[in-house]
Amino acid sequence: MPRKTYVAAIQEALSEEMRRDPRVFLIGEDVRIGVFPSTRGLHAEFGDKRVIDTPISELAVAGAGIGAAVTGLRPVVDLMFGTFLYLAFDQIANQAGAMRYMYGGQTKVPLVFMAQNGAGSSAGHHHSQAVHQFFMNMPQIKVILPSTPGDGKGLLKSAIRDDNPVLFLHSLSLGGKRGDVPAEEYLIPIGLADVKRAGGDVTICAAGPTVYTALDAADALAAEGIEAEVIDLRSLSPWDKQAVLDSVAKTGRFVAVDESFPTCSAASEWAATVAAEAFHHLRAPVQRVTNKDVPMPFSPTLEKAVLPSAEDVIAAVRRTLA
Amino acid sequence: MPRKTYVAAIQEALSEEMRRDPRVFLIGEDVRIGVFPSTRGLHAEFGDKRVIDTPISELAVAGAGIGAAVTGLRPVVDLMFGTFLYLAFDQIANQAGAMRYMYGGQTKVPLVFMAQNGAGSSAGHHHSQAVHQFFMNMPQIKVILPSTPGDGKGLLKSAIRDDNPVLFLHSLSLGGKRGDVPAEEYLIPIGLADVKRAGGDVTICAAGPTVYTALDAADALAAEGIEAEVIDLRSLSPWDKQAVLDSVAKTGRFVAVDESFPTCSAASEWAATVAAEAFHHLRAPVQRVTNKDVPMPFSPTLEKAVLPSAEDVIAAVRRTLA
Amino acid sequence: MHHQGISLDVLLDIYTCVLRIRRFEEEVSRLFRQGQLPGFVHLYIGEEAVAAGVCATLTDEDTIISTHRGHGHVIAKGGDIKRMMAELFGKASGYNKGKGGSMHIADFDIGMLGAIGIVGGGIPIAVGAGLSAWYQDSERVSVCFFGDGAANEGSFHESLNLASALNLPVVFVCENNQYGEFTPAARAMNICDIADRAAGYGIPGLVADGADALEMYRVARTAAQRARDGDGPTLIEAKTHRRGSHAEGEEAFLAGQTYRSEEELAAAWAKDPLLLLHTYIGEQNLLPAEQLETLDADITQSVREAVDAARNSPDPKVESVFEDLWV
Amino acid sequence: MHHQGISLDVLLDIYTCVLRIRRFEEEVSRLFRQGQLPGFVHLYIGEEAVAAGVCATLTDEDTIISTHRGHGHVIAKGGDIKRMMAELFGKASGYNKGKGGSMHIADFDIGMLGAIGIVGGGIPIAVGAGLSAWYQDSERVSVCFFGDGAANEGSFHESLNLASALNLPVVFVCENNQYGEFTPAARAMNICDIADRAAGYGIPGLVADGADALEMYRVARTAAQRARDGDGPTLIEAKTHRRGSHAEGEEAFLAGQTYRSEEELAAAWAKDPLLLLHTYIGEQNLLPAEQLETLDADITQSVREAVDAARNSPDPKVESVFEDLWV
Ligand SMILES: Cc1ncc(C[n+]2csc(CCOP(=O)(O)OP(=O)(O)O)c2C)c(N)n1
Ligand SMILES: Cc1ncc(C[n+]2csc(CCOP(=O)(O)OP(=O)(O)O)c2C)c(N)n1
Ligand SMILES: [Mg+2]
Ligand SMILES: [Mg+2]
Repeated sequence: MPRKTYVAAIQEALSEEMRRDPRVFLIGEDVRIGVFPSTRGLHAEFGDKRVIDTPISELAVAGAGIGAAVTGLRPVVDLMFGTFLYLAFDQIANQAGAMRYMYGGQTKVPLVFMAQNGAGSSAGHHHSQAVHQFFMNMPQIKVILPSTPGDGKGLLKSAIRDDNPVLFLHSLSLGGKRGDVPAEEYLIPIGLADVKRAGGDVTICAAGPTVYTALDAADALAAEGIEAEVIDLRSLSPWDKQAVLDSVAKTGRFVAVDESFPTCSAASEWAATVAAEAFHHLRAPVQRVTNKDVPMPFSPTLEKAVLPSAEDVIAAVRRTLA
Repeated sequence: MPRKTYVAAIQEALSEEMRRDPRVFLIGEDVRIGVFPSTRGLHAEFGDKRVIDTPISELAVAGAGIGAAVTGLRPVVDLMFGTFLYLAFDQIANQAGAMRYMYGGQTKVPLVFMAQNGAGSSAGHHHSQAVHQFFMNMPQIKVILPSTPGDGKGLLKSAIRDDNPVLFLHSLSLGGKRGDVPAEEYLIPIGLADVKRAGGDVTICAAGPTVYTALDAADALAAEGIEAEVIDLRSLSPWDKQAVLDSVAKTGRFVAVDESFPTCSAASEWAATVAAEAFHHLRAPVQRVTNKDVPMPFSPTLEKAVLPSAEDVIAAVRRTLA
Repeated sequence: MHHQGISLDVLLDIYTCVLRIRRFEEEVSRLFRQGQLPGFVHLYIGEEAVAAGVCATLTDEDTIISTHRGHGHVIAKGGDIKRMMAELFGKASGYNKGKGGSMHIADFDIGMLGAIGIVGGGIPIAVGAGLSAWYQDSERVSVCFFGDGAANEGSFHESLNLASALNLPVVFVCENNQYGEFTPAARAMNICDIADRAAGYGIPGLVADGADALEMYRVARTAAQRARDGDGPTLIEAKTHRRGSHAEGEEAFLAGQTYRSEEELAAAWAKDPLLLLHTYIGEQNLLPAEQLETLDADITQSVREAVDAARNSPDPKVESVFEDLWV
Repeated sequence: MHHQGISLDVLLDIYTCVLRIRRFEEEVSRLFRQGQLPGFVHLYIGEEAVAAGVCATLTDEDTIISTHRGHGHVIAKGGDIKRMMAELFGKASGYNKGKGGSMHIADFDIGMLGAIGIVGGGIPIAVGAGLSAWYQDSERVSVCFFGDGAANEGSFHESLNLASALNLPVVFVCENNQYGEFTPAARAMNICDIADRAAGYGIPGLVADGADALEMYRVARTAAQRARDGDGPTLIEAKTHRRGSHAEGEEAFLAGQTYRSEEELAAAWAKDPLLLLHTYIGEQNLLPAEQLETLDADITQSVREAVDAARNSPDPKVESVFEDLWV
């Protein structure tokens, strides 16, 4: 199977879907040149009309995507960094994420917002936050955060074909990661988790970059004979609750690993759900591993200290076994 | 003790603090006339300079508050409805909520953002959302949501005296609620819960309007001999984890009642925390009662159906006793 | 006021529209005062000529986006007052099945893409509708209504600039009724004409008399034609007045305070768009007085029927809260 | 270029400042290319005259707010290059104890209220600093630097309007270097002069030659005086050019693509602000050549010392992640 980088796989999903459906187009700041390689080369193939550079105006660009979506197009709105979504928050939460419902089902909003999520490049707080937890709270938006090139491609293609608004987040820290990407056309359904490592002793639930943190921890634990099951959720909303509950039914132990500030995080949601719905299987308290509860510092030393680490995960697993 | 409405108590906190400290001022849209009675009458007493009407520009007004706070003033920025915070999200999350840390402790941001939270007036999705969960996620912002006039006054006064940014949310649906407000000066510390009803069978954790939902449920349950302890968190960040854990240690059962969309909600946080830190006391799965997972509809019938109800809470309590 | 270049048919349509909005809003005001309507309602009385004049230049293919003060826009775009009234009552037969209410009415079948309760929140969406028209090589025009207050939101700025940068067929119609809630525009901005802001985006900015439906029509027609011709967006500022409350029942908010003088209100009433048009039609003998009277009676009757129908409609079923979520 | 009304002392200060920024940034460029600096750095080379000219009109009480391209603003406001360099290395002795980095440097002691990595994110904060000055009846002026790209953000619009509505002592300095990342300003907006947008807020909008530090000084002095006199805000547009990458190492982003021509770059270099000032001083015989050379040597030396000190500083302690959170 061809091996590609995470960003190249995203680019491939975009170009394939743009070829397939003339209503699909890309709009955002510097999508022509491609600040991230995820959009690079598309302008050469699709031209000015389908790869649209905009002024630096996140609110209007997001809203323009919505307006285009409700009038027959299928926009992919690239908002670059997750934190820039804050400037478009109203359009996403109040408009895209409610329109169909608010208008009594009169319209649909087939739209993908795309942005890079999380930290890992020592760029300081303004360029290093994970934002998925905010959008998971919104009832009418789907949220995706893939961890591998293959998942990224298959999920972005599904997102583009979905008739609902989808926030497709890709992790900056995984941009250069390589992985298998099938040569033939394929889709990965939104809402389906992937067990990235099987194990019977503890369930570790992760998404995006924390999948690797979890896998590293699982490797280290395996050396001691502790077999962790690592579930990569891939889709955060809707999420594959059943896969997690089934795993916990088997292991009786649960660790949520999430790159985000701790309070009201995805980890909180996963842990609360497991505690509510798999309580009788639990043999130990649920554990959460997230960022430390501080803004994201710049220095690589500090940034590393704030992000969830394999050591943190190992410690959490040990707590479930104590 | 004098009885006042919730909004009158807020107004009183503002006027007392403005009298006490000339650096305190109020800025926002229509704060002179007072769209909510919470700011009414202040202009007459304090004049144009300390009660500042602004254009409809949430982002700039929030940012102006920040700039004023780091240069010696203590602004109270009234952003009217919680959903309008979405327009100022960048200034709150990226700036106010990180500045001190990002600048290595060089500055402080003594600032109160104030807004009405939640639903209850059949105003439709754009005016009926609870937003506290978003700001609880931010590491350097305090979040308050009082349920009574007395708590509202005491907490707002503490917020204004706090040297950190505080989001003070007041519930529109509680605006006209009356309660005791001590005549003498008092403060309520941020981060301290209040047990609004004692009981040994189940712990119900709530804030703002859901405190009443919980109390109504508790009354109904008491008729059957089930004694619920109702904890009003009052402060959502920081929150009084210990009070909740202590209660669960006693009751072994936990229900979180939160007016917000369910995923990554405050209820998720409370439930996850209890499941992690009071696991061995739990005799039943933790339960969450939140809004149904849909945007907020307009029709009073539908709005009521979406909001957490006493029946929902009773059902959740029963699940913990099953 | 004059009707040069405007056919009698169009004139009658415009007049009918102004009148229908007026009668509808008067009824809504009564209903609200009687406590029959949930939520907030923001009425368009005094501003009818803007929507009527502008929308008369549009086809069913063209789209509009509206605001919290949106009933007039719905009617002007050809909306069904029965379905709108039912929505105001929160009924299942309403435009949005009771899920939207006064601030969120939409009728996608006639290009009314929705009212938006967030001030300025609709402007970017209108740019997107314009983008679609351009993308699809359609002659469609996207019209966006918003207030003077909204012109101070970041969304206004970003949207006008974006539409200009991409040269999109959008007509921005700023309804300058001199107030955002209780704050006079003169306190919220240091300029007389919001239309002047157009220069900052390199697009035409036109001031029009929002009390004169025929002037609104002519100005909007020029702007719409410009958009259809591929020459890009226009900002139209309609000078207008809202006659009543910001939101019905504002007395409760004001608690005895005032924010505009009796003289100011009287001056505004003196330029009543309905009266101006009625007088002009009479003076010019354009339509027989009886026709106008019958029209009024018919409209009044249809509004009453809408109220009756709405009242007698069922509430939405509780189960319907879970409908209309995903496609 | 001329120095009418500018004392020799001020001229020397300005020259020193331009030179210090240049040498600092050249060194940062080298360090980045050698892989010695974490994160991103956006250099100010070619734009030095803007910060130097503007900040020479300010006192220590006056405040500035800066952007992702902020090193020059820190230096011009009198910042310590040692502490800045240490911050770029992410060291504990840095301005922000390693918590900020290139895009977030602040020095509150000298009124440098911080660089902001969000485009346009600093503009509202500068309005707030102006609001403080007004509230406290101080003569303080708040200056805000931002780019041409930022002028398309909603924050620009809301902030200028708010400052105008409240008549605050703010000087908005738009550094129009013709690009936002790789997008030419001409594609992002359909106007030639961003200064024209000032009319939309009822404030003066001035265009200045950003390559001419003395012109920048004079224009900024007028605007600052206006602010101090209680006459409200001004928008200054400095026409300038960035000579290097948007962010250092942009070749990686470009992957062989180009976004500006060699001719354009050459034309920009021909208006090098350092060279222009140096030549003018020489032609006018204002300062002895040796003095300028010594100055350059001293500055170069101090930059080197800053690098050495930064390299030899300890990393922040891991425990310090939990410090500086709450007051
Ligand atoms: C973002 C946002 N801020 C504030 C409000 C509250 N609000 C509702 S209507 C209104 C005034 C709007 O003024 P304008 O745009 O002039 O419209 P008008 O009501 O005069 O028609 C305000 C401030 C809101 N709905 N949305
Ligand atoms: C809100 C936001 N959008 C996008 C970016 C990414 N970004 C960083 S710098 C930049 C260009 C800014 O252009 P301009 O304001 O002209 O400043 P310049 O870099 O030219 O000095 C962009 C788009 C950002 N940091 N913040
Ligand atoms: Mg208005
Ligand atoms: Mg630029």
